[in-house]
Amino acid sequence: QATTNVRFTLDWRFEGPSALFLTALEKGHFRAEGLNVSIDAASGSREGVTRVASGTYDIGFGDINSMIRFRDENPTVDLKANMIVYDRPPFAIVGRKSRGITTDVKSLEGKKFGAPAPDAAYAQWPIFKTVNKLDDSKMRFENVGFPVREPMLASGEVDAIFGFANSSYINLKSRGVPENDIVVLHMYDYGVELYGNGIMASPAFLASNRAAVAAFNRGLVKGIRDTIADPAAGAKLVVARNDVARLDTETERLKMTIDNYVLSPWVKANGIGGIDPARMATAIDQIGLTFTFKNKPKPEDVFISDLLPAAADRKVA
Amino acid sequence: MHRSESAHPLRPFVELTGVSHTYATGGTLAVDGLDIRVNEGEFAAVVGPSGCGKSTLMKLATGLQFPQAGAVVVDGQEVRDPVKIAGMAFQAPTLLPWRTTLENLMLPLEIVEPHRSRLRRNKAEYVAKAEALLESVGLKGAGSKFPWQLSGGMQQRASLCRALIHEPKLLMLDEPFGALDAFTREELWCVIRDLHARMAGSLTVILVTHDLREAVFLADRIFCMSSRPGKIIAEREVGFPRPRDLEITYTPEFSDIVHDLRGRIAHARSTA
Amino acid sequence: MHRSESAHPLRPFVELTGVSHTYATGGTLAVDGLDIRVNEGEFAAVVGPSGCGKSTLMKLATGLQFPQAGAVVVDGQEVRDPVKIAGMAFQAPTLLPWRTTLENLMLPLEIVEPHRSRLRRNKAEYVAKAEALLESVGLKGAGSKFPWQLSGGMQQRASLCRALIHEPKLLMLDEPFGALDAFTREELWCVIRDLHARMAGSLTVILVTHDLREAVFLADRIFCMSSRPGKIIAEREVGFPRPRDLEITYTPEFSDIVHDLRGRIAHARSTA
Amino acid sequence: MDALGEFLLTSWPAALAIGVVGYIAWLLYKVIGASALDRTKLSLQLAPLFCTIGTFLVWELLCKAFAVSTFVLPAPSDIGLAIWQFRRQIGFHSFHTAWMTLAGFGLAVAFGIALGLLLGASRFFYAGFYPLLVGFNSIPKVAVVPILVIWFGVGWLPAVLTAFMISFFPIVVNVATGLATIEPETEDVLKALGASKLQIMTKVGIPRSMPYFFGSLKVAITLAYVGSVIAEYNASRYGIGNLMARASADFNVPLLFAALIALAILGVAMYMATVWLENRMTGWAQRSSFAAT
Amino acid sequence: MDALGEFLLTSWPAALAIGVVGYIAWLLYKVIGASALDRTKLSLQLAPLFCTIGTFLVWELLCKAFAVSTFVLPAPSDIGLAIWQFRRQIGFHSFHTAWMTLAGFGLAVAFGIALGLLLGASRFFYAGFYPLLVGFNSIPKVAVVPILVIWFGVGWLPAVLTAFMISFFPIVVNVATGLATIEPETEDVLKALGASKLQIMTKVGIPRSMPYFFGSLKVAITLAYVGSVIAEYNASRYGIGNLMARASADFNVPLLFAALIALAILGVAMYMATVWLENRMTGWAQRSSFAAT
Ligand SMILES: Nc1ncnc2c1ncn2[C@@H]1O[C@H](COP(=O)(O)OP(=O)(O)OP(=O)(O)O)[C@@H](O)[C@H]1O
Ligand SMILES: Nc1ncnc2c1ncn2[C@@H]1O[C@H](COP(=O)(O)OP(=O)(O)OP(=O)(O)O)[C@@H](O)[C@H]1O
Ligand SMILES: [Mg+2]
Ligand SMILES: [Mg+2]
Repeated sequence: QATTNVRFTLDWRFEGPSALFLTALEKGHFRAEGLNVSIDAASGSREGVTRVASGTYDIGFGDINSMIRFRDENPTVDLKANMIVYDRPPFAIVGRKSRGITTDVKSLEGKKFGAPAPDAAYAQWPIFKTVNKLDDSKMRFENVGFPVREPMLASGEVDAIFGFANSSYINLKSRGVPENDIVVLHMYDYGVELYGNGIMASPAFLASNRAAVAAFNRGLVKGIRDTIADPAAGAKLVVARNDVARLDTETERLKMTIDNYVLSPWVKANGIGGIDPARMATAIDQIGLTFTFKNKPKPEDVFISDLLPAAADRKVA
Repeated sequence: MHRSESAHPLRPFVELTGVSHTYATGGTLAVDGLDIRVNEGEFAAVVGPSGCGKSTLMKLATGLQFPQAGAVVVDGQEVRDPVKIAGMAFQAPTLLPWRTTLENLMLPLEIVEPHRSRLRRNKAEYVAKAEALLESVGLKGAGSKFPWQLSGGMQQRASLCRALIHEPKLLMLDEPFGALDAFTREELWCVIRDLHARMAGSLTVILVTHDLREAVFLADRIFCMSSRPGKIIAEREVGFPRPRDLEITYTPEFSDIVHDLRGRIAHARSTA
Repeated sequence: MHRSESAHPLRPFVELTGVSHTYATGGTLAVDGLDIRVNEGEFAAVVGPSGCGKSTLMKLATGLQFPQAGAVVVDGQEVRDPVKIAGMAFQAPTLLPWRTTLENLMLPLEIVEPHRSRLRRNKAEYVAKAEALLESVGLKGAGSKFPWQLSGGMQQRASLCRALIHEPKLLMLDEPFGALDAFTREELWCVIRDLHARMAGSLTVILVTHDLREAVFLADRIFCMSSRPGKIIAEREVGFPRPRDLEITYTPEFSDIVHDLRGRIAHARSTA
Repeated sequence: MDALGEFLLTSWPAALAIGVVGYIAWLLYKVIGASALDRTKLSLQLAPLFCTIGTFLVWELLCKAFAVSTFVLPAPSDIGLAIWQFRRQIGFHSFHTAWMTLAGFGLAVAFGIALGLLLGASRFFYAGFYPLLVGFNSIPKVAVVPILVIWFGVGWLPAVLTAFMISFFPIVVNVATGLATIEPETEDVLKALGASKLQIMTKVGIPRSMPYFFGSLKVAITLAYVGSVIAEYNASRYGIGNLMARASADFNVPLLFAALIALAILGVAMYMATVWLENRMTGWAQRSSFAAT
Repeated sequence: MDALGEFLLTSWPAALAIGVVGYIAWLLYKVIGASALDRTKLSLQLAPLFCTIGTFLVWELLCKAFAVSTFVLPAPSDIGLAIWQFRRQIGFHSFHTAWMTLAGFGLAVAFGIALGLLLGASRFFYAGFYPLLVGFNSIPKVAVVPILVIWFGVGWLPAVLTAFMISFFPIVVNVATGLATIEPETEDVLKALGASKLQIMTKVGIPRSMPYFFGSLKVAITLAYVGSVIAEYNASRYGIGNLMARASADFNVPLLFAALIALAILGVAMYMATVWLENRMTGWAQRSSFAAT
């Protein structure tokens, strides 16, 4: 059986969550599917989108919502997702109880936020505020760089920050903020129906190697299943790739990712990878709150469902 | 005439006709209506007060400056680019500070044909030649020094050597002995005289000098220039037979010529 | 003696005793065991072949170089820093290219007291003085030009003016007339002579020159130096009464002294 | 004032284009009656315009020929559209960035000259601190921005300080090199007058190193822009850097490039001011046939 | 070979420390029997070490005095610990970065000299392309990295190219300035021999602008490190930049600073090589009392 070379790009660096892919690779699930996969890191979930769109990488892992916006900005590139990995998005608002933030959204009013301009979580604020009917005229949003976001929350210069729940939480904890002082508002708990990250193939690769994409998805599902079964083993693979990472931290990060984003109730019920077209339609509507679509897509425009393994094979838990 | 021993006919080699020049950076006329004709193989001297345009004349004749009016013809060709057949000793020594004295001397050999193409293969020969030249001006052993390690007069002598090394057909010397004591200076007169004699009519020399005795001893023809803007106010041939000995500088005929020139210049100064 | 008209006693002003010097950058001895004594108010001349160490002597006397052996005493003090009472005309004109000629002339006034503190308030007066000085050396109107717009001789004259403008007590002139024609040169001799006379014994001058006539005409005392390493081989006083007229250069006594010096140098050369 | 500001904000690209076209027309008009020498001069004046336009044309053609998608490298026409569309924002933020940069650059010039002179004046200082300076400069300033934000908060200070930190080093190096390469003969002129070290510095050292200094300014000014932009990207509500951050968050690559072009225009404007000053101040040194003016 | 590499990877900080201490001991030993003049020279040699150590001490004390948290600014002792703990990674990635930087720097030197000479040689080129170059340089190179990644993928090429792009400009500027400030009197020497423009360039232009060139190298080498690091940060599997990216993603601030210190050491090493070359090649120009050597 001839092997197909696949250049795969992650959404981020080699950290806990990348165990999902590394496990599939190291355990030979891709090889068994006749794929020769190489995995590269990236520096943001949007980068995964452009890298695949330009054809520099064949398959990539990236933010579905960014991909939908990207499609709208670049109508000539027919980029579609073909598997959802994070059924729920990692976008969150992380605050401190001591600064008056509670799990009640009304507690956010009049507060000061650390909100990096390029941050994907902050980008969803229009959805969050519309859905929760918040008035943000009295809130202040400071454009702070990523490296200082958590330190500024820790030092009390801001009351809450936008960010990805898992990394912000771990970072705050390591800065000495007591665990019970950290309040994480997962946006998915507050009416934000967006999907998280998924697998997308470059249009050219998809056209010529459709079968390989399906094979990739099959291998990946197996890898995810293995990772869920033994997160610690997955984290070890990460640490092998990232010589400065710490095993315990990465294991924790991986577990949080699996628990919060991958293994949503819907995934537990329906298996990993697919979409609920109705939810996707809502998600697209919500994306429309953050910017004006030139050409609003339908769920089938952004997601290819027929490259996934059979539903029975997609059960992971 | 004294030129009868030359095998060449009297062909004009450097000819300036009605040349006027103003520097791009300076407002006033530097030279005005210069007329000069130096024949092939001749030794010409130019004297004149400071600032009258002698150095400008040298630059015009070698194509380092181009006149606003008039024509400059060298070796039968109008000068439009720097001429390639000249060796020039500038008034300031202008040795390149990143080269040793010997390397400075070798510079023309790296540029002027046929030496340029021969240099690599015949390096040793050329170095020996340069060292011999240095020795002839009393700079034995100074070849390995950098220019700024030399005294003023030594730099000037090195610069003179640089003008000679590639055996040019036209030698332009701008006060080459200005920083030298009387004895060294007379020695170098003889060096130049012998060089000119050896080339037997194929070497044309134009020498700018402030020393009338130097001019009369060395030159066949002397041009006197007036103060700014520079013009030729007198031209005089010197008829002493060649080879000339330093002794002739003590003869009355020699002193007569010097006094005659002195008188003419003094006259021009007083009327100006 | 000719010094009798001076009001000052014969106090040594510049004194070099057994001075030897090797440049940090050059391997060989530049001067060796120099002994020189110039009295206050005296006009001394230094002659010698090219490269013998005359410029080195000037730098040692002004504290621009420090000897490896021997002592240099100026105005009763051993020289450990550049001396502050001297005006110096270097062998090369060394005018600062970013300043006009006039601004170059003003440079000492910006540094030397008491002019420095007076300069701002009396600017016009000082400018007038500088322009008068320029005119006295034949550079009227050249003040606004940059140094590189001047001819070699003009630069040298400007550099001479710069040495004079702050009326120093010690004047060090390193071949200040080397690039000048005979007439301009004689005019400047008279300028320097008159300056020295006007200061009546309070101005000490050391002049390096290659022209024996110049030395004899101007100086009270002449030092002859030998070739490398530089040593004093002869010292001679010149007894002509002051003020001296240019006419004395045509007297037989004058020629005798010149010939005497010539002979001494020639002798030293032949035995060396 | 407000009306003018408003006008500038809304129509600066048009004003710029009209200005350029007018300049070309004026030059061409002068060419008609000009002598041979003047033609060379005029073509020199036109050269930057033609080269710039030519570059953009080539860029446009390459983009079209290879059908490069806008998110990889937008064609100049796309960028032009984005400039027009976002002219208000670009104008406003450019103004902010220009201010931050100028402030940082001014600091860098003052500090750079002072430190360069100090390094030139004292061998101990030179030997002791040069390596530290070099080490500090090998560090990407983007790594320092977070510290500045933590110390000074989000605002103008990090941008000014980053512009300063990134741009002072070339000035220091060039001033020190300028001093080190002074001919001792020139120094001797001052020394012979009994000048103090400080006087030698001011009368010879500084003027002689001016050509070096101006060389470094051209580098420093471009670096200063880079500095304020990376700081704004990470820690500001205004400025081209902030605009870029938001454009890239929006996948608006043409706007990103429009911001970059605005930055380039700002850089060139400052550069031209520098050159004007250079020609006035170091004309004495620019006499070579290799000199451009 | 492998054993040596392994040894270096695991114990380079120790080797470095031993080297420094040994060097100090050797210098002090020499001081004992030395004359007055030699003492000045020796103290000059010790100055960089003392200044560096002094700076680190002050840093440490300030951190301790104000109880600055390691997340804001780790004290040198924390950084030292991180260096030791991650010495293998730092050593390995430093090596990679040094290679990328050297390659980019080499390209920049070649291209910078060529372009500088071209700008010096042709007025049209100068007038036409200088503004474009300035514009390009006002753009933060970090904005260009993503484009490079899209074209060339993640790997060594983006790092080399970024190092190149960021560092060639100072070289161009200084070489062009060097050429422009040549005294026409020096050029005349060559012209009078009928030398071609190219010969004037090689015999006078290039040697005369060497001091300017070396001045620019010191700036360029530090910029080249910055360039390869920002590229590695965004688009590489190896290198100090990549290490920094992972350290900051992991919020390991001491490691981040350890990487920065390693970078500074690399920068200083390359700088010293440059200075060594400079002293050999432009000693003729460094005769001033302001010159450090
Ligand atoms: N580069 C220049 N730029 C402007 N003006 C100049 C330049 N060189 C010379 N001049 C002017 O041209 C005139 C003639 O100068 P030139 O150097 O030819 O004189 P010269 O006869 O050689 O004098 P000297 O005997 O003093 O060397 C002078 O008035 C001088 O000021
Ligand atoms: N900066 C220097 N570095 C090294 N050696 C030098 C330096 N300046 C002069 N010398 C050497 O010192 C000796 C004396 O030089 P000096 O300049 O004093 O001679 P001089 O008598 O002034 O000669 P001239 O009449 O040619 O000017 C020479 O051999 C010269 O090579
Ligand atoms: Mg002249
Ligand atoms: Mg001398």
